[in-house]
Amino acid sequence: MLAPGMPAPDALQQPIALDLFEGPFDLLLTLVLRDEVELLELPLVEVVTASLGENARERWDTDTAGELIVLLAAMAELKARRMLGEPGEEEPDPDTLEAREALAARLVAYAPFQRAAAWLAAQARDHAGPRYRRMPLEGAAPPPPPEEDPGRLGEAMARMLVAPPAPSLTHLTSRRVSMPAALARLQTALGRARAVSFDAFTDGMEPLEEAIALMAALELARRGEVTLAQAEPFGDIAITGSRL
Amino acid sequence: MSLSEPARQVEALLFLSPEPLPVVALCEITDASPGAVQRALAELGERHGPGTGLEVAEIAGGFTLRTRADLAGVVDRLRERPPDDRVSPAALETLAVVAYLEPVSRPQISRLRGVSVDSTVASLVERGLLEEAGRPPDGGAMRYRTSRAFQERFGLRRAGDLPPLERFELSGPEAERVRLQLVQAGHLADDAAAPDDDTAPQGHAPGAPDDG
Amino acid sequence: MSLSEPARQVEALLFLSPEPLPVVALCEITDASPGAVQRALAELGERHGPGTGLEVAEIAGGFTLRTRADLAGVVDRLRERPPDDRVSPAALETLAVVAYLEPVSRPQISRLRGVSVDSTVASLVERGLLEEAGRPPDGGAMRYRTSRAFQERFGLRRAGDLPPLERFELSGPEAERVRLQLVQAGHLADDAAAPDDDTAPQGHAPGAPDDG
Repeated sequence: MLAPGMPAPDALQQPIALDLFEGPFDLLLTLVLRDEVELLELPLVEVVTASLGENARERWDTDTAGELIVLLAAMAELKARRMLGEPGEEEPDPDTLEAREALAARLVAYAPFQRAAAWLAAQARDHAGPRYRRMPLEGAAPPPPPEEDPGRLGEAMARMLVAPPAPSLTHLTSRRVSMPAALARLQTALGRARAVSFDAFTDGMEPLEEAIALMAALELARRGEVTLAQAEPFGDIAITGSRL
Repeated sequence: MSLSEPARQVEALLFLSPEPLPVVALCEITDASPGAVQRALAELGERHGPGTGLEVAEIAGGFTLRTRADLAGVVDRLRERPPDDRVSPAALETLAVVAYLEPVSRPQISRLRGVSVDSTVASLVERGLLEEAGRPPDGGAMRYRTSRAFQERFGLRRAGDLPPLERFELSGPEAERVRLQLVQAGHLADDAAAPDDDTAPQGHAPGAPDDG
Repeated sequence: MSLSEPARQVEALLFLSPEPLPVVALCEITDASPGAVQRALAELGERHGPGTGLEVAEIAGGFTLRTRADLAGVVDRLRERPPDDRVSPAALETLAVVAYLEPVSRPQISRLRGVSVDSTVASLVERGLLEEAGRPPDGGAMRYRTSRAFQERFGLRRAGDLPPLERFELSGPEAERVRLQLVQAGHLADDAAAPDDDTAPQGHAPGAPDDG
């Protein structure tokens, strides 16, 4: 990366184009929470592939990877609960609670700016009427502008040649996560057995892979290729192939 | 109606200047004291009242003469107005973040909004609502601030002419509601926005896709 | 003072129109009869009397609002104010990149600055501080160089008469090209530079944003 100002490519920042919604992932989540986009109609696989993509490794830094995982997991959980239709009166596990709290804290912290935006919108409406007379002054040419200090050029250039602090990549897993691969793996597993236990299927997986696997299962359910059944909230999910 | 001499001068200046003139500039040009300029502005405010076609406005860091809002329909027939360039909700939120935190870099805005702002910021710069504000002295990402066009468009008297941000903070119960919403989005509680309930043919039985 | 509605409309129109408006145009825009427009003009003539800073004038076949002749002195002083032609941070950076690396194309400037520079370059060309320097022999993007007006403005004796650079910390193939160019042009000492191989900055805790 050359320029200090060059924004780190950010998985969260990749706009996601979906039929239902075009925008960044976080905003999508916010909309879902506001019930402006129906969660059940969202093909999660598209969200995931659009977010992670093929170049996930290059796009990720620690911050965004962390955020993305938390958000994807939260979203997967929300969607899973809706699809499974569990009443879920019981207390969810601590990790879920934590992710949810983090998400809530973020939304709360950002809320003032959303309200400020609404205030700005009202201001714009209130001030839409007046028109300004923006005509250049006629007559003799103005005097030449003041002279500039050439030292400023050197300073400006020097600022651009300072290396941006390198983000540490030590916490990044080098494992590639591929939604299509997760789908294929699940389909293969279902080719061997009529039903697959989610817990067994994801045994030994990293949390991110597990989240992707869950989304793969949800995606297949959405396509009608499998049915999902969960005896109790946060219990094992039975994935059953629905083809003959 | 007769104006004082400073008011006549200030009127001519506000009429001609292509941009709003701050009081200090008016003082310089007219050789008058700030008090005299303020009195002149008050006289002009009275002269260009609601019964006229014009008004004196304090906007974007200075004073200016402009047409009254209710005449927009007529005066827009004079000039082809550019097709309504509405500001999208995403752009509005970005503008709000910059307005409160300026100067602020794209990574900082992104982190706060949790979404990409690269293309939004680029288009706001293109539209003249944001402008570059330089890099920090020790290098780093370019920072942005709101422009005079932004202040004009949103009726701000100057940069930072905004309600205190605290005014927009969520109250305790409101913050609690956000959390509850998150919980309810996951649990199909009775009063939550259960999508299609039992009226939908297949309900939300697992494996029943709703869009094939 | 209160004007009739047609007079308010005509006032706003005369105020905004860049050229004098004939009665027939005023009739068309306000949907009023010639008589009504004439009455409106009479009202306005009275409102903008000798005791004010403005007047309604009939020139070149139309009506216009203008400043009164006796205020020419103060108006001249407005004109003589140094124009708001400051070099913005964005412009300064772009000028610096071009000055040190000329001739250089917009994509190259963009890569170094980390932001799009299309509109900045265009406006600097318009202001006469940059000029086109042709395309490379093998085709490719138009390149730019600084102009004589730029050298005058910054007090440079000739192109390339620039403060020496001391640090160069960027890495990567593109950065290396930039570094070599700076060295060859004599802006950067050959040993000033090479970025610290792979012992790159280590001390940045993960998750610690760095552009705050």
